[in-house]
Amino acid sequence: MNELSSSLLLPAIVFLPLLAAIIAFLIGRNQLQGRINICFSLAQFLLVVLTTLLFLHEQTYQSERYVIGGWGAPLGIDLIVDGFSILMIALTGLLTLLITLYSASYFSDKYSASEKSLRFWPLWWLLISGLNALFMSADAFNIYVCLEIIGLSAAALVALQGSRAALEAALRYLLVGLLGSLFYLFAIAILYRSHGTLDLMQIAETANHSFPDKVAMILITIGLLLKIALFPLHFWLPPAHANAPTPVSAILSALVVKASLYILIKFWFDVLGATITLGASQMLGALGGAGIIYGSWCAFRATQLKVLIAYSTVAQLGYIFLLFPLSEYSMGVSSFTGSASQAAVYFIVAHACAKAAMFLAAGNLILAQGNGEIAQLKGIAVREPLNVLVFAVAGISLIGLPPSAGFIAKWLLLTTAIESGQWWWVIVVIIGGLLGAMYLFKVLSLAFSTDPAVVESPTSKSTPQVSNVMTTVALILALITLALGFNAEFILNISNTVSEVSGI
Amino acid sequence: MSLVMIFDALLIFSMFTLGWMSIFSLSLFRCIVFFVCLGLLAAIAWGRLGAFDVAIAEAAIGAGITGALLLAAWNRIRPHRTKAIELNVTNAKTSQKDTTEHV
Amino acid sequence: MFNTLNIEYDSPAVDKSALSLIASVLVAGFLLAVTITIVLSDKGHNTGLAPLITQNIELSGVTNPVTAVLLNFRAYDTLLEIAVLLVVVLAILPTRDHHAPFFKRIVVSKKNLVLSALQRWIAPAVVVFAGYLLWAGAHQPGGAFQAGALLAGASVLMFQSDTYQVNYTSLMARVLLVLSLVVFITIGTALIYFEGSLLTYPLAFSGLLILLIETCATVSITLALASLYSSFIVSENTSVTDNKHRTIK
Amino acid sequence: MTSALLYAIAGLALFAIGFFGVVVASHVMRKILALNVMGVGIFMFLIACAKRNPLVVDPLPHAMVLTGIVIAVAGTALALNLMVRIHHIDQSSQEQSK
Repeated sequence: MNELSSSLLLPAIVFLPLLAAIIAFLIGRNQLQGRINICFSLAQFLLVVLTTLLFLHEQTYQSERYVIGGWGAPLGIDLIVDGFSILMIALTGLLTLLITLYSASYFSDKYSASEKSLRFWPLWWLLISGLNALFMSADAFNIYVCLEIIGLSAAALVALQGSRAALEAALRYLLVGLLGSLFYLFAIAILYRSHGTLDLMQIAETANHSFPDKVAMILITIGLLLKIALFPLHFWLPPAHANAPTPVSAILSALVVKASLYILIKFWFDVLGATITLGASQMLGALGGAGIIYGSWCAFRATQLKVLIAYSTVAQLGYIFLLFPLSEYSMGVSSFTGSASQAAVYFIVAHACAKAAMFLAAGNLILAQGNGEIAQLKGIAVREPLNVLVFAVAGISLIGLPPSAGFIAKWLLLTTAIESGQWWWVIVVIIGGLLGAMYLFKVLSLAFSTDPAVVESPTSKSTPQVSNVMTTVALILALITLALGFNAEFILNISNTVSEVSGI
Repeated sequence: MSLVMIFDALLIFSMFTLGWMSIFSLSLFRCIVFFVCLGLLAAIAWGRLGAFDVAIAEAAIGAGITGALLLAAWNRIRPHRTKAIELNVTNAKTSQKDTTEHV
Repeated sequence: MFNTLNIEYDSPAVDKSALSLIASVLVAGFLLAVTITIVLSDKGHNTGLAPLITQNIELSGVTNPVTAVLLNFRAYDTLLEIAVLLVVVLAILPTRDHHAPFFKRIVVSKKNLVLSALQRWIAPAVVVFAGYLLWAGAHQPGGAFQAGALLAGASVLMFQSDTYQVNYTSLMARVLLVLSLVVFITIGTALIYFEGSLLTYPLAFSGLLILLIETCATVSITLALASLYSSFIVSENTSVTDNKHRTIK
Repeated sequence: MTSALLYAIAGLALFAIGFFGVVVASHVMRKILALNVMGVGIFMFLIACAKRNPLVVDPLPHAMVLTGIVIAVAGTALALNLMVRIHHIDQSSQEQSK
């Protein structure tokens, strides 16, 4: 029994957001609401930092279990943290803090009706607690419950916007999410039938190449791919992410799709690793590659700013899926270690920060502009220089240009692809990068164009000024993205230990 | 033994039929009614399998509350009778068909 | 398959695109064939966790194994499940009328005999039976969810007649809605202090604590389910035009 | 062929019917109903699995199903609510255009 697993910290990470949700629901329409929520997000962040430091301090680099109820694995539910989940929890804590700060001013009376904020805060905290619970869960059925918390609250948050498009997107998102969870639940039923336990590690011990395990793996993969929105199943993502309120879009793109991805990676490499075949991983990689090309192309053709960013999420998710074929080759055995997984972990972190920054900046630009048409952004750099800067920095990271986290991630991916002799992925990555540059520079060149006639006309209207807090938060996120790129060595070391740890 | 098996087979067969009809029936109202019946039959089947807790819950929540929610939602989205008549003043036959089918 | 979300009332039951039809028949047939092969071929784990649960049932404080699993062995799942219910309530509840009273009785001149009889005779019986289910949940089939569902059913009956109205956004209702979650979390974390681990009930009090949690859960679940139902009803009654149509009918 | 096996296969068939319905049915409410039918199928499979050994009934799947039923109701309610709200918007825009 070491410090972390005997302490209060792990359950507190789940329960603090729940408590915040309850309090936000109880106090209702109150002047202090924004401040209370900021306090909670600070407390949450401190908690997460403490947990991370404790985990790194112990330096055992092994997964640690927290036994709930004193029953132990097959009977009760355990929480488990390893390097990967600690990283995801830390990411969640950081983004929660920043986006909460952003939302506190986004949902103040100035910009939109406060009716929305009454629903937003409790749902927001429930979403966060669902994410945290998911990243720590070691129990297959518990993961299902967490997935449902995340899916339902995310759909409800998308519906907050209230327009017909948003409601329809939310409904589609909800139905897809429910379908995905049902597939997952079905797989769990099959797994329980053949293994007699719900604990992931115990399933992993007895998993073999048998037929039921394979079918369970297929069902889990289909269900989670629906929720992750890999290429042919991505149809729900752009409308949902584009129509949600800005902070919700940010968290959806940055973390919510990653949550399902986290579970998929866990099953694919740790739990049911025995069942995967070469062909299956190549197929996932191919879908990822197709997603990169298709998503980038749709982003290039988008006319709305947020739709563009949402399609870019589809493309970026494709890169992460290159992990599956590459790690298979590089390691020979399937476990979540090696350079491919390192690249994937790095990609997840880099994309989360860059995409959150980009959505927040885009939200600010849309607020300043009054609508989300890309064509109307002409000359906006003059009025909103900081937000355009944030957009540019995040874009650089997404394209993968040097001083950014995205560059390191792509570099890792490319070197892994070359080392393993799968040069065709290199072509896909490079084409994806070029297309990414195309759609992002399309926006940026419009923003920086200084056609005086165009610049004059919008400024004559009294458009609302974007509050400083909102710009600052986006700026901080962009700086974090840059810092992740500049401190490449340091971050690589951490992610190295992380990926060493996250095998069983 | 065989009698019990026949009962099981009948139960399962009617659940299939109800499952199909609760999705593909002609009018939504019938779909909902069939779904509630499916829930009740499921409760019986689960009682057969020794899951009495779940049977009670399914009858109360799965069939009862879900059925009430579905009916309430159906009531909100169906074209109301009076409106149908207003719209189809010229075509009385359609409105009549409407009423017989939707109620 | 979800690209067009159709809400036209009189639309045909089936999408007419042949591709999705064929594809889904194939997928569904494949699923069915594969999984049936599993069921037929695989003997699987014969008893699951049943022996382990019967071994530990003495230590759980209740004798009904399902209640033991739900509220002791896997209480964490149940806690999160109540949170799921709260998510939906939050998403659906109207946000106005924060200060209106929690419970209101409206005297209606026109009375529906059947409904009022149902209210007078059946509703109390349902309440008593729900209480029995809750109490019995410790040692035989029954428990918080069943009792809550029954009570919610009774309240659905109440709202049908418009005689009673509950304002689900009043402070009282909000407190009751989150009551079970608060109690659950409080007990769970307090037990860390006393017993060293989350939701570890001390043997002497486990039955009592489980009953306390179940009682609160019943209240919250009742209110949650009833509020879900009423969210489909309330806005209809408030809109004037719909009422007119009703009187014509 | 025990009756538990029969029920397990029936559950799988209901799941398949539900999946077919989700993809093919056009109206949202039919899709929601189909999702619920899928759910009933899985629950039946789980409960039949709990009864594989005729002497022992495994209570864990029962608890899972109880949790699942409540979650299914929650999801259904949210989906129906969104559907009704979309319908409401459509209707009011129709009345305005008249």
